[in-house]
Amino acid sequence: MVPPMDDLYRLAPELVFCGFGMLVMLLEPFVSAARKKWLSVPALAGAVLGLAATALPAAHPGAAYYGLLRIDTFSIFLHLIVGAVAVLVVLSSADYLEREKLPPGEFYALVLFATAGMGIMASAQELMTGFVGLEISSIASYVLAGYRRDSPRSNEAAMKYFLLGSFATAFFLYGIAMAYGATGTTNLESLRTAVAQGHAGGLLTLGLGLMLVGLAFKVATAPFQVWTPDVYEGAPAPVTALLASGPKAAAFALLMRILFVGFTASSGAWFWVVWISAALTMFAGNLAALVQTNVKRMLAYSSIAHAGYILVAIAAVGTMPDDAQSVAGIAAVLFYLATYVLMKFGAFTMVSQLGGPGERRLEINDYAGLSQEQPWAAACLSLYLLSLLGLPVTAGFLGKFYVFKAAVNSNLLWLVILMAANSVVAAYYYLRVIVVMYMREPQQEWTPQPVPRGVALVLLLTAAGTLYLGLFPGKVMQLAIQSALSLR
Amino acid sequence: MFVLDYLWIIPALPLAGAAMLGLAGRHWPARRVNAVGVGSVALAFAAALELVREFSRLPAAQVPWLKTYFTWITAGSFRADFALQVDQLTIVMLLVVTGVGLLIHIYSTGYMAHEGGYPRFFACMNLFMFFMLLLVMAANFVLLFVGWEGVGLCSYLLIGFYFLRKSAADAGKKAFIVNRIGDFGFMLALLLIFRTFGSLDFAPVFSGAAGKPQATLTAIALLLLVGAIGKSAQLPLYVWLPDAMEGPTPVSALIHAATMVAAGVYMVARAHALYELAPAAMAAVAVVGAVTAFYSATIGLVQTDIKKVLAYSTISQLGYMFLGCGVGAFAAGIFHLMTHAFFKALLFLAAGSVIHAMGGEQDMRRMGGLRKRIPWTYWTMLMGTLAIAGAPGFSGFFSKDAILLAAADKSVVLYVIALLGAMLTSFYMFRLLFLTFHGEPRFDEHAVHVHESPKNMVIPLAVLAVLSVVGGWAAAPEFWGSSNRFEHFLAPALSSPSRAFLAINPGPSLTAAVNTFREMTQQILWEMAGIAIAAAAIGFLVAWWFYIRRPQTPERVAESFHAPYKLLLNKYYVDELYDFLLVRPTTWISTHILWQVVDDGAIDGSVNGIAHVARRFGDRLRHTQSGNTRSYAAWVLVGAALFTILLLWKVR
Amino acid sequence: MQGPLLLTVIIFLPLAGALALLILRPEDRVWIRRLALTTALAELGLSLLLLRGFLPGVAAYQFEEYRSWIATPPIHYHLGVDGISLFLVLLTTFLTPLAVLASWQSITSRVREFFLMLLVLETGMIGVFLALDLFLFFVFWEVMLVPMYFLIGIWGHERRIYAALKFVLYTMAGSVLMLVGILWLYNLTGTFDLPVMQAMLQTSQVLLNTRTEMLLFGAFFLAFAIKVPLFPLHTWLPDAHVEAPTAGSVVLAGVLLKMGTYGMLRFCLPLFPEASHRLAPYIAVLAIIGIIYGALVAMVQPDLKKLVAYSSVSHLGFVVLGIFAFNATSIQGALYQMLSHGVSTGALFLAVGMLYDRRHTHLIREFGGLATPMPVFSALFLFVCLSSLGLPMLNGFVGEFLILLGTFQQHARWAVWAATGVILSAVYLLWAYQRVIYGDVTSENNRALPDATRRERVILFTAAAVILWMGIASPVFTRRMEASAQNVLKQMQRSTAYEARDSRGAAPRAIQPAIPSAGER
Amino acid sequence: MVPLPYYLVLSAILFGLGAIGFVFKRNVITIFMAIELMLNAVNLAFVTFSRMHGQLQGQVFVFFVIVVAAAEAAVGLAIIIVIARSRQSLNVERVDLLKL
Amino acid sequence: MTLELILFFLFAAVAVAGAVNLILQRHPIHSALSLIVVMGALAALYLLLGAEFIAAVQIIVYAGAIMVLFVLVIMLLNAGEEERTNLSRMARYVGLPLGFFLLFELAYVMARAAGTQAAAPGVAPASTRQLATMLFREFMLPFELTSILILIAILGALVLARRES
Repeated sequence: MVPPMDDLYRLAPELVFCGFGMLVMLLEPFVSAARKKWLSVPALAGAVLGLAATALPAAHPGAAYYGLLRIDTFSIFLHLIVGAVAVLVVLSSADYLEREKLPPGEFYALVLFATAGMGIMASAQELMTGFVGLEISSIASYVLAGYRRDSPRSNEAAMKYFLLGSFATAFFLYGIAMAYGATGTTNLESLRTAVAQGHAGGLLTLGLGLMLVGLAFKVATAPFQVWTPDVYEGAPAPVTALLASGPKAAAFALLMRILFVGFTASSGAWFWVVWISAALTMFAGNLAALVQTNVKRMLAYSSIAHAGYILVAIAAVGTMPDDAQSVAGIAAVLFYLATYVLMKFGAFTMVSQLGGPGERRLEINDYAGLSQEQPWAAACLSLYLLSLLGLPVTAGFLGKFYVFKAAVNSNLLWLVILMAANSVVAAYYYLRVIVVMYMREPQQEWTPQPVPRGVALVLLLTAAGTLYLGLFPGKVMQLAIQSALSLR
Repeated sequence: MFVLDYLWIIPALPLAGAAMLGLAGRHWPARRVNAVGVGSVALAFAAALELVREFSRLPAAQVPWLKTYFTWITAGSFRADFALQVDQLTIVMLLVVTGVGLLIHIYSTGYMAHEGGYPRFFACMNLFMFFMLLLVMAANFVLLFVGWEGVGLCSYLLIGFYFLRKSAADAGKKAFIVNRIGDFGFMLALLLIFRTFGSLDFAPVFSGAAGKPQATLTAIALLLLVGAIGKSAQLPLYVWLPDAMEGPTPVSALIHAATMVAAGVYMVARAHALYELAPAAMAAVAVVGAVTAFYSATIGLVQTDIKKVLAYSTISQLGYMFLGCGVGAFAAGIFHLMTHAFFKALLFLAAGSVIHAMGGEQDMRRMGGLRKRIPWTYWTMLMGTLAIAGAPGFSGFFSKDAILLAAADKSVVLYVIALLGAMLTSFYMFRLLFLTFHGEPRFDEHAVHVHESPKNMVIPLAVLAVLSVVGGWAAAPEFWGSSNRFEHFLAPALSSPSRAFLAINPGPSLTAAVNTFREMTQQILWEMAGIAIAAAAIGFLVAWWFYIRRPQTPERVAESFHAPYKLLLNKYYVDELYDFLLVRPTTWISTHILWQVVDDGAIDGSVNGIAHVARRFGDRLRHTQSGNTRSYAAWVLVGAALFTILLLWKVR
Repeated sequence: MQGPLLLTVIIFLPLAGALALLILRPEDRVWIRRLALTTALAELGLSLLLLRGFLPGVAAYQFEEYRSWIATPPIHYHLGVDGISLFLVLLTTFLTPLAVLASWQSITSRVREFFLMLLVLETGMIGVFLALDLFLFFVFWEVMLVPMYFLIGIWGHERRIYAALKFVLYTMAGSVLMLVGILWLYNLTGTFDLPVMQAMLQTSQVLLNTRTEMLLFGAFFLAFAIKVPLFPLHTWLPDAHVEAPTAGSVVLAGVLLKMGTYGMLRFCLPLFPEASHRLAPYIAVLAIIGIIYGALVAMVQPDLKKLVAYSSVSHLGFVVLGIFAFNATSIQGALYQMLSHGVSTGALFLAVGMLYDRRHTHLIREFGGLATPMPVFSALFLFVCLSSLGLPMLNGFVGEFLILLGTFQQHARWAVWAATGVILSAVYLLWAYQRVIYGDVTSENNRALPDATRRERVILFTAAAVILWMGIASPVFTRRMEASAQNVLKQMQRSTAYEARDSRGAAPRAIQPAIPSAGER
Repeated sequence: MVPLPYYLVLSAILFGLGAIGFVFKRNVITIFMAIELMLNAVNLAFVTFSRMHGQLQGQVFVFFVIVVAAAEAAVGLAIIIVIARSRQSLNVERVDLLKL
Repeated sequence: MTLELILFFLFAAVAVAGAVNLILQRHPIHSALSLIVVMGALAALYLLLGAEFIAAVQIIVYAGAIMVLFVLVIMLLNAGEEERTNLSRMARYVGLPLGFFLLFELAYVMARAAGTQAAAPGVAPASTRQLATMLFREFMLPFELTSILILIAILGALVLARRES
């Protein structure tokens, strides 16, 4: 019954995350209220070690736990992303929790558990395992979204997220059930052969459709994006940063595994779903973001739009899933995820920092004259925004570049044009924030919040990462390509 | 051979003067300004004289004398050098420009002595001299164009010299812009020449003209004519010249009488090789000239501003020059150019002297009886008037007669028009003289302190008066017993390869015609000279009758012919017509259609419209975000339905 | 210093200067200005080295640098200069010190950031002209937007935000499509390297069918046409110019607009000759409309800056016309016009900026009779106007004339229409000049305006000197452009296979990459 | 012997009713119950398929689904309690601070 | 018609009726009771399908634990009758029709697809032992993960629902 040692190595990051999560939980009762903030130390240690532990599975690639997991470069890549997100969340939230007087112990534990769930999603090679991982991260997210109990908005975010998330989960599960019913297996490798034999018919297709519904909900693509703005707005800012980055990346990982491993053969069917969804998502995100006045909400819409861009790359793979060319598309998705996480996390952290106590300053107009009051903050936020906008020298540009490249490679001319049009629309609202920060005079007195060290470090890391990936994408892209190759 | 070798020195002298005055002259005392401003022109004149000396020793084979200095523009197959050339035509022009120019500069030291911006004035004048010299010495069309535009610029600057007066600034602008319209034609001519000949140098163009299709040559010639019309203020682009009188009087004399406005005539003469091969263009030149000569003379009849009369007179005289060129008598045209430079400069300077004496008054209705007060001015002006009116023996007589003869040879109609014009010329010039100098003073003796001009103004007047009187004898035709040295001198420059071609193979009929003409001439020529003299005399007599004998006549005539009088007084309403037909519609369309409708409305409107639609869409989308969880669930169902339908449909 | 790094140094020196500015405290305005000026002048000096080392008569790229940058897809840091880009770089380095000087007093808030942006902008602009890798080119092309956006948006006038946004959005709309075009080309050729790509297309190693070529041409051309700006894509320009601070307008008009025409010359013509030929008539019509339309609208503008802005539309119309006449003369004329427009219009904006510094308005009706209080300024302003309206012996004439001359050889009718612009430019410039400078002093505010200061005289005299020099010594420039201009035409020749394919009418579908992108294996 | 598709159709009907219930009900708790109904439908499907394939996997999955349902119930009801406390209402339509 | 079939239809009818009642009842407690009925009916159907263990778990965990929790919360919150607001036109005019559409679509596909798949009746009903083996061998990982899930649930419920201190 005891699994082989190698399997444990392959599970090392999750073990570390869960272990430290429990450790934080256990320590919590023994720490006096005044010292609760020091709980961030073990939490940070957990996150960092968990991230570092990625080295172990990296050294032991292969299937684990009876094929339920598959450790390959793909999963390593995503582990790096979600691990990094965990580190960033812990760093950025320490002072936030203290400021908002929220219990830190449970928070860290939930973050670490959720990260473990995401890790599972990244390596799951079987649907049910993936589902459990998804649920771990989701349920933790529901709680985190409502973590500010005294805030009606936070409550509401939690409720909406929970209800709709569970709704979507049901669809996902039903999809698994149908796939299982049609083929008798939930293992993606086996599914692949079953699908390739083509005897599955409507049941399997419908199953795929329902699974797509569930995952599309998690990655917030149209028309399932509706929850995103509300939840992102209502959730505590560090949680929003988390929600927008980690779970999304993990859900995309699961989605990719299902589509590219399990359902390659039926790409002709799902290609159009992805295509239409990509188009809808880009427009839904960007057009609605145009008219937002709340920064957090605007960023939420923007992350919807970004999910749409990622779908473009997935659609690009969908035109030729078996072709070697598709590697470029998968790599583009992965690279995009990396860049997206960096810039989005940075942006949300900055918003959280600028929001001040109780997150009161969230309107775009509150940022008027920020460049004079806090030049570095303004510069930093501008960097993220420009990166989100896709301007060269930032990571966002290269992310978009690779997506464009994949789409052009697959001859998705219309999708490319739609994406191009969307980039321009997006430019408007990103620039509008910069306008307010740099080109308007301050409207009210405001005392700049001191930037806590953790937040400062997060900002530094994300900004540096954004620039690094913008200038020298080579190494990360190399890894992304290997990941893509490892998927097949 | 100094000047021939260093041809550039002639234009460079005034340029140096202009540069010094322009950059540093602001703080100089007047004497130093005079020294530089007049000195540079004097040196240029001296150099021109030396050039004549050297040129006269040049073997005929070396004419035109060409000097290439540096490549100015080169690109692709195109190449324009900074190259100067000298031939007989250039010599004539050089002497006129530097000589008359020098006199006017000297005159200006007196006339402008009390004006603000004195150094600026001389800087511009010197600059003008530079460009004018460049124009007449250029060895290719591009450099000619440089001078052409350059003189236009200086004209602009000098017309607007009194820039505080809006009318002056307007006039300057108008001059430049109307000239630009002409230049548009000139520019197109250059383009067409280059396309046809592959070069813009004079030599290859003129020598290569013979073989080219006539239509092309006609087109080139007509386009050049457009340029010439603009510069020389011919119909229909003459409108700027009367307004140009807003400039200081020496400017009017130099630029708008003697030199610049004659550039069009010079250019036509220079390009005679092209014109001669394009008879239609020649005819156009002649018609434009004749009509303008008559037309502007009629306007001159009723003008009351002393300078305006002279301005219309200038337009009219330029018309004669065009007529001369148009009927093939290029030498006569150039001859008239020269004599006109003398007497018109004289008239303007004298008029300036009058104005100076009257303390700035230009309206002849408020003058009169000045003969005794300013005798020098009166006598010199009389010489000029006699010259322009065509009194026998005066310079204008010979040159105008040459043109009339040539015109008669081609077309009776043109001849008659020109003759009528000559009669009108005589009338309005004597009218000017009588109104100004004769009769009773019509000004307030106490307010105006009439005084004779200083020596530096009078001496140029005297010199020019002498030239106006005797200048014609240089080209007195053979039947007067003279040898018409002028025409012979110019012959090499104004004979073209094409004409040489004709001369070598004269058909028998042509020779016969020439011979019969020779026999007939003596008689006819005398008769025609008599007719011209009679015309001038009639003009004089009518003027005498109107303004000396019966001074009330003009008013009566004006009343009985009210409509025509008004028409003339208002210059045929041409300015108003242009304003109504061109200026207003253009500004209106530009403002209300192009700017407001097309730019702000259509283009910006559609761009902003797209943005607006996007925002509207965004707002719609935003409202789907009702905050109601049930709606969100409905959206999930929408998505589920969409996905499953798409998938199932695709699988089938 | 003619080592292999010269171009890199030229590109990044301003950036280094910009970063150095960050060391200074924001209060040290004097030192900030001095440092900025020093950087800009050093940059000018460096670029003159470039001029000295440049071999005329050579069509190939010179001072080439070639380094690997990104492995997948293969992207290189490839720089080089030829007769087309050489003078545009010089134009940039020439105008930047002037822009710095022009901002000496007029920028009072956030001085450090201002000069920082200006220097970053310079880096971006020079990078655009020197990049020979399409990716690199695009990077510079886009990066440059940011500082310009801030320059307009922060230091601009009342409607600066609208103008800045409009500027960026217009430009981005074009450039995103260009990015797609670049990627498509990469897809077909497997390289981002311009010379390699060019060679592959020219030797028909890669065939583009007509539809593909037209689409690609469109993707590139649209981006460039917006930048130029070609009618009817020009409406961002007046707004951007009016609202930008003087230095911004100078750089915008002087250099940024040239990027559009530079792009056409560098990419559209050599890469897509057939499409260029097919679409040339339509483009020429637009260019001519732009010439006339720009001039007419300029004529009736009540705002000096807007007038100059519309005049740019008109002048750049000439450039586009010259390029699409496909004639060595006209192309050189276009190049020359690019330079002279940069200098003249830059100088015009500088002059207008000086007026603005005094009166804080650009409205013509607020001025009048300035010749009395400001004689020196008036004279120099006139000089600049004359250069802009194409007076012979000044710079504007050479370019315009060569363009018309070259165009006339191929398409007489185009040239005739375009030549009307010559008349109109005189109309609007002189009319404006008259209203501003001549007449009585109409407003009491203007009576005691100080004449040009020493700094301003330095600026205007420098500009005037260059204007005159360019007007007289044009071969200094054209000799160095000649080979490259000819080369563009040569590059437009395709090998016989290409033409044979044309005559058949049918082309192999070449959308699928002829050469799989090697880097992804 | 009951044909297995009967079970499947029943499962589909229950799932559909759950979905309808979600959009139809206003009370948060009832809506959550609708979700539970859907999960039950999933379970029925799993069990049926398990039977169909003669495998046990399906039943194992049911086990997981039940655990997930339980976990969701715990968290969900906690959230509902919080909402009820802060809003004094269980009507989802009244919980719409976050919108637009 | 076999007894089995009769039983199936009986429990199926009960389940569907319970589900419909769940939707139609206005008071949450009635809905909860209806849901318990559904669950009971399903447990019976599991027995029919030969999944005894699942049937037991269904009753114990689902009907027993989870639903009790529901009822408890309903009591705790003193939830009254449902307020039938109609603020969402989207749900009414799009959501409900699509819900029915989905129902029929799923049922249709299920009926057809399963029909093609030859059922394997008569396979020996799974023993609980086999189930346990599978759960603790092949599916050990997810099983362990569910423990984390429970932990999170506890933690979450604790954090969210505890009274303010």
